[in-house]
Amino acid sequence: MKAKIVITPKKAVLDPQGKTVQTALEHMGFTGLSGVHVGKYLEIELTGSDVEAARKQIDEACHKILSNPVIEDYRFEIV
Amino acid sequence: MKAKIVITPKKAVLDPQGKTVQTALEHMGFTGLSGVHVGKYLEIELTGSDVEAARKQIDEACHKILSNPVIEDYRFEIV
Amino acid sequence: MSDPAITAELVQKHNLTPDEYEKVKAILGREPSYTELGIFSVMWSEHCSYKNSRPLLKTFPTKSAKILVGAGEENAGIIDIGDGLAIAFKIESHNHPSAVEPFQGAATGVGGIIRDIFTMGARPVCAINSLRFGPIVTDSQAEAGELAAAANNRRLFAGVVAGIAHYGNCFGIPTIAGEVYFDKSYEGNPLVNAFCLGVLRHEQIARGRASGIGNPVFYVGPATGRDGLAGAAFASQDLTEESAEQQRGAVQVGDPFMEKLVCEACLELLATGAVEGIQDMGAAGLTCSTCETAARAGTGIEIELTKVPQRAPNMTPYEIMLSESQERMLIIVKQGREEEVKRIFDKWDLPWSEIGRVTDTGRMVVRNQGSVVADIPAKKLADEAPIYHREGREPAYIQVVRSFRLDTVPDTTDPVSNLRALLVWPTIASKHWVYRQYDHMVRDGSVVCPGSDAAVLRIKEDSLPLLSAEAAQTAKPAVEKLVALSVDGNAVYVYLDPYEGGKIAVAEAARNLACTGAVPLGVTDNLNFGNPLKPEIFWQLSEAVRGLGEGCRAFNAPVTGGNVSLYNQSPNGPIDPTPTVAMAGLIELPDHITTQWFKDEGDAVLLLGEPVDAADPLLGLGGSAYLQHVHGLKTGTPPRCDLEKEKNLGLGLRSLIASGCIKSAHDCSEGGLAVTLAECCISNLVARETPRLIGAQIDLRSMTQVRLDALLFGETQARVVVTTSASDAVKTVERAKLLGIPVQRLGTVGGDTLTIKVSAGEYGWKVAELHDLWWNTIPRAMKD
Amino acid sequence: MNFAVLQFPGSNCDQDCVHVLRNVMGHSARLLWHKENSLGDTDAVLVPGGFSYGDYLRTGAIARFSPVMQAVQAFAAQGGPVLGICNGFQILCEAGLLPGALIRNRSLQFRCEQVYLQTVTTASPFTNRCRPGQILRIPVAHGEGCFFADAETLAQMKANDQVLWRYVTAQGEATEMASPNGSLENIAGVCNAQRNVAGLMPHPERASEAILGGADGRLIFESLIHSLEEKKSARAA
Ligand SMILES: Nc1ncnc2c1ncn2[C@@H]1O[C@H](COP(=O)(O)OP(=O)(O)O)[C@@H](O)[C@H]1O
Ligand SMILES: [Mg+2]
Repeated sequence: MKAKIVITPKKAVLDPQGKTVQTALEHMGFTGLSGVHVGKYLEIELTGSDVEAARKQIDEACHKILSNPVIEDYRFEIV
Repeated sequence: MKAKIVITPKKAVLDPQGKTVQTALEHMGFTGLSGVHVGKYLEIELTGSDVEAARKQIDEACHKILSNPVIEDYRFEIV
Repeated sequence: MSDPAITAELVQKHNLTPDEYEKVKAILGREPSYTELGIFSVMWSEHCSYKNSRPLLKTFPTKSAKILVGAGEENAGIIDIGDGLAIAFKIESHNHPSAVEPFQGAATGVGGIIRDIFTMGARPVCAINSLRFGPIVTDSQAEAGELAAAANNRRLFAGVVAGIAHYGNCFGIPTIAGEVYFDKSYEGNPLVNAFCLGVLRHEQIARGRASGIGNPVFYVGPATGRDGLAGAAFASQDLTEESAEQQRGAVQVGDPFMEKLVCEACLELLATGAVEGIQDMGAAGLTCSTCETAARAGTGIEIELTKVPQRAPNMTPYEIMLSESQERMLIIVKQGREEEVKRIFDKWDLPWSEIGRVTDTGRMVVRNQGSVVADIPAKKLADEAPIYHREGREPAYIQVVRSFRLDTVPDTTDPVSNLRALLVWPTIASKHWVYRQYDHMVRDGSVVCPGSDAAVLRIKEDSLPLLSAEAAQTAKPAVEKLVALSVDGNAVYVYLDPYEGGKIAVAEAARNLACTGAVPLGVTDNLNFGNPLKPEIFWQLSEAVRGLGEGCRAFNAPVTGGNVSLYNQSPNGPIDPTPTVAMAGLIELPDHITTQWFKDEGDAVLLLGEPVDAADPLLGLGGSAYLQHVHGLKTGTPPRCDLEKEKNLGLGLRSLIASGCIKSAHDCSEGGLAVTLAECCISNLVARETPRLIGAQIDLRSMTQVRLDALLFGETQARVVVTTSASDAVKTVERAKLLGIPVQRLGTVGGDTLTIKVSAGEYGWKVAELHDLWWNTIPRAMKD
Repeated sequence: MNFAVLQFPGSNCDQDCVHVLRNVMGHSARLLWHKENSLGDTDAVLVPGGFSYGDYLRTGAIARFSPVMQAVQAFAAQGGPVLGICNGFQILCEAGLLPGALIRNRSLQFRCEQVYLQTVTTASPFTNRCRPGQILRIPVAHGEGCFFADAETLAQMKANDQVLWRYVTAQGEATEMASPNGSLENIAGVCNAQRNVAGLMPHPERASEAILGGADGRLIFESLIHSLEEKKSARAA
């Protein structure tokens, strides 16, 4: 089993990285961009097979240490 | 439209962040982890509606600037 | 979407008392609008108005012939350093933001203080910081609660340090000194005080004034979001349809890259002479910068909010005025020279917008789509905040600690373990885990890096702000200068005796400067205290301020500005009263630069100052690291601070240094003589993982009259350990005596052990072992 | 000689390089803004340290697309010497002018400290004034200086003698402890196959004056100046 986790800056929070990447892409001639957000991606390989248990565990991990709930949101799937 | 891009370190490349996250999770009592990999996630909002054109553009952006082929792989979807 | 009605409850939520609200109405001659209520609320907060502390701050010495811009006049004070050059410096706290989000809280603290400096027209050239956290290690019997608390303290510590590193490193400013203390009283309420120093030519001083009726007002820097709203005004109404999180306002996120560009662009713009006034948007953002610039100039200012770049959708006037989005500046431009602003900000790819004009009405007028949402007399808003003369009362604990007697504690029988125990106390252990994360060398000026008593920075031509092309042609090359910096503040002393503790904070900073060969120039201080409405806390504050002021007078180091952070309380109670003192000084010649570590085998070790203050009933052990850490006692009266003696010591030490015979100088502070000697043996770092260790043989047998613990670990003030070459020793002792400084020879540098002989016997430590304990304590606690 | 020191938004060691080249080495050096299309009259290019574009996305990733970098590519292709320091090294790797990539330090932390560097080869315009194996004491200051290249690239680099500097102990051993970042084989700096482009993570410009604690870094600038002078006199002859 694998957990795929995406952590993104909260919408209301400044995302200087996203802004800078957007400007750079535009300078390079990419058009039609209305926003760029840069976040983190984590893949966690799990040895167990109980999807529900894994879901609970990963949710806790995301909340407690993988993301910073003050400025970030997270979402994940177990595959 | 939106492009969701995942950039991950190549297998041969050291992933100290992945190792550190794994250790931290284990310290906290999480069990059954056989590997953790940390990469980047980008979300690009696009104003256009031509999915094929977007796909080409994003692929080029990933190849040219968003990832570094020496150390990273990328994949993306347009939604 | 309409503004909420102004109710008593809403007024209270804005932290305005009924009396203050009456005053608002009197100033306006009517009820305030919702936006106006928000504006008064932030401008009259303690943070912006100093309403509880201003009467005390007035007692600080703030004048000297060298002061070019004095305390409170502008965003930072400025001191002349000769040859047409000057330094601007200031310290500021970011305690509460760092408790909520340590990384971003600390980062934006650094960003804020850097802006205060380049707002003055100075180029920021170095940063320092003063930090306090709860304990990061626990003893072996710690309970679950303590373990969890320590883990949280480590998280805060790691986050704050990483945040300071992130902002300073990316901006490209060397962080060259600082201090870190760990104490239970900061659990839940860490302190993050950030300092920045900049340099400029006298004629380059910029002002935060909206002068010149009709001059356009520019907003430069990134767009405004709902950042920091919660902190500023506690808005809790259903303002918009946005998510709850957006209404609460977002945590401020720093963008050091943006700040670097804004700084370079502002300095380039200032060089053109097109700027009439400039001010950063710090706390209370657009509100504070508009009303203060108008108030200083005695003018009015009018702005249109639709012209303000906005990051979030549907922002209300209230939100735009109160937002604390980072890296923004307000610039008043000389009419007709707008194009220069546009050209330079375009060059740096920075957003700019012309948002208003200077008027002759004396009013701050804010429009939204043409209609007036706030109209307030600027001077009254900025300068006429209520002032409170609070009542002070000596806290009950003072009697208890004052009655502590030393004979209730047996003298030490095991100095060998005591010294080891002190070196692994995180407050005393090496802080390289912290400063190796800071770029402390960028800009090629760091002559003494972190790790010695005070840092030394070389100021050279390229440290200065740009000149205009014409001015550059006639300007003389800048004379190189050496600036020394230290920040100090032992809060336990202040807790035990705020007056004495306040004096010591200044004296220690001055002593650290003297050890590097520097003469004090000026001070900026940060007053971190609990809730001033409690008479006991106010007493701590007023007594500490009295001590600080006296200290500054003694060293002829006026206070050029500072910051007050009150309400530092966690559910466990107030923090220990923590005034931090950052002092800047000048070193006359490169030859005078002195570091703290022992240099060569055979050098003579001397002590300047009395070994023990015999007139102190606690012999320097009150409030000492030894009593705290070895005996678990935070009590007694702190060591006495005799400012005359301290001043004399500084003068004498500098004169010995100038005569060329001093090879190292290290002041005695936490941990006393034994820790000082150990640090002299182990603190010379040549390269990564490559210390240069050297032992010393010390003989204290002539000092028989005093307890061993007091002799080795007492913290008697006004002491410095110096070394000279063997052949200079006698001469140096004589000179010191002539200068009126008590002096004695303690021993000789050399070997691979530190040995101390006392009448009771001889104690020895392998310097390699001492180094390991001292060097690795914090890395081990932080597990890396 | 005429040196061009590139200046990107976020560069912050640009002035330091100019200072050392001008005031310490006594040559002429000027800043070149990233929007410039041409290098003008330039004998060598320095790509300085800092945080170009905030190091956002990846260090050096955005800067390499600056107009001035097109000119640097052409200059390098003609054999013009280019030296990248710290962020400059990262930019040159991103631009493909140097092999490999620089990733996050193994400690995950920024490191600012003095390190020892061993001169692996003196056969380059950047090391020719050093003794073979000479150990230099020079500071590093970076968060992403861990050098990586795949096995094949590394083998090729070694076969071509492209590794210029390695992190070592004071005694010259390339131990794990000696490296501030966990670099592959302790690599601190490399050059291209043509040997005219080099990059290193340590900052020689911070180690060129005794008052800053050491002047070992001068050897790197002296080497570069020496090879430029040789080239000039060869051309004159
Ligand atoms: N937070 C910090 N940032 C930078 N340097 C620090 C920090 N904390 C401590 N240092 C450095 O470590 C050394 C020892 O600090 P400290 O024990 O407070 O010295 P002292 O007792 O002489 O004032 C000093 O050079 C100081 O500048
Ligand atoms: Mg000291």
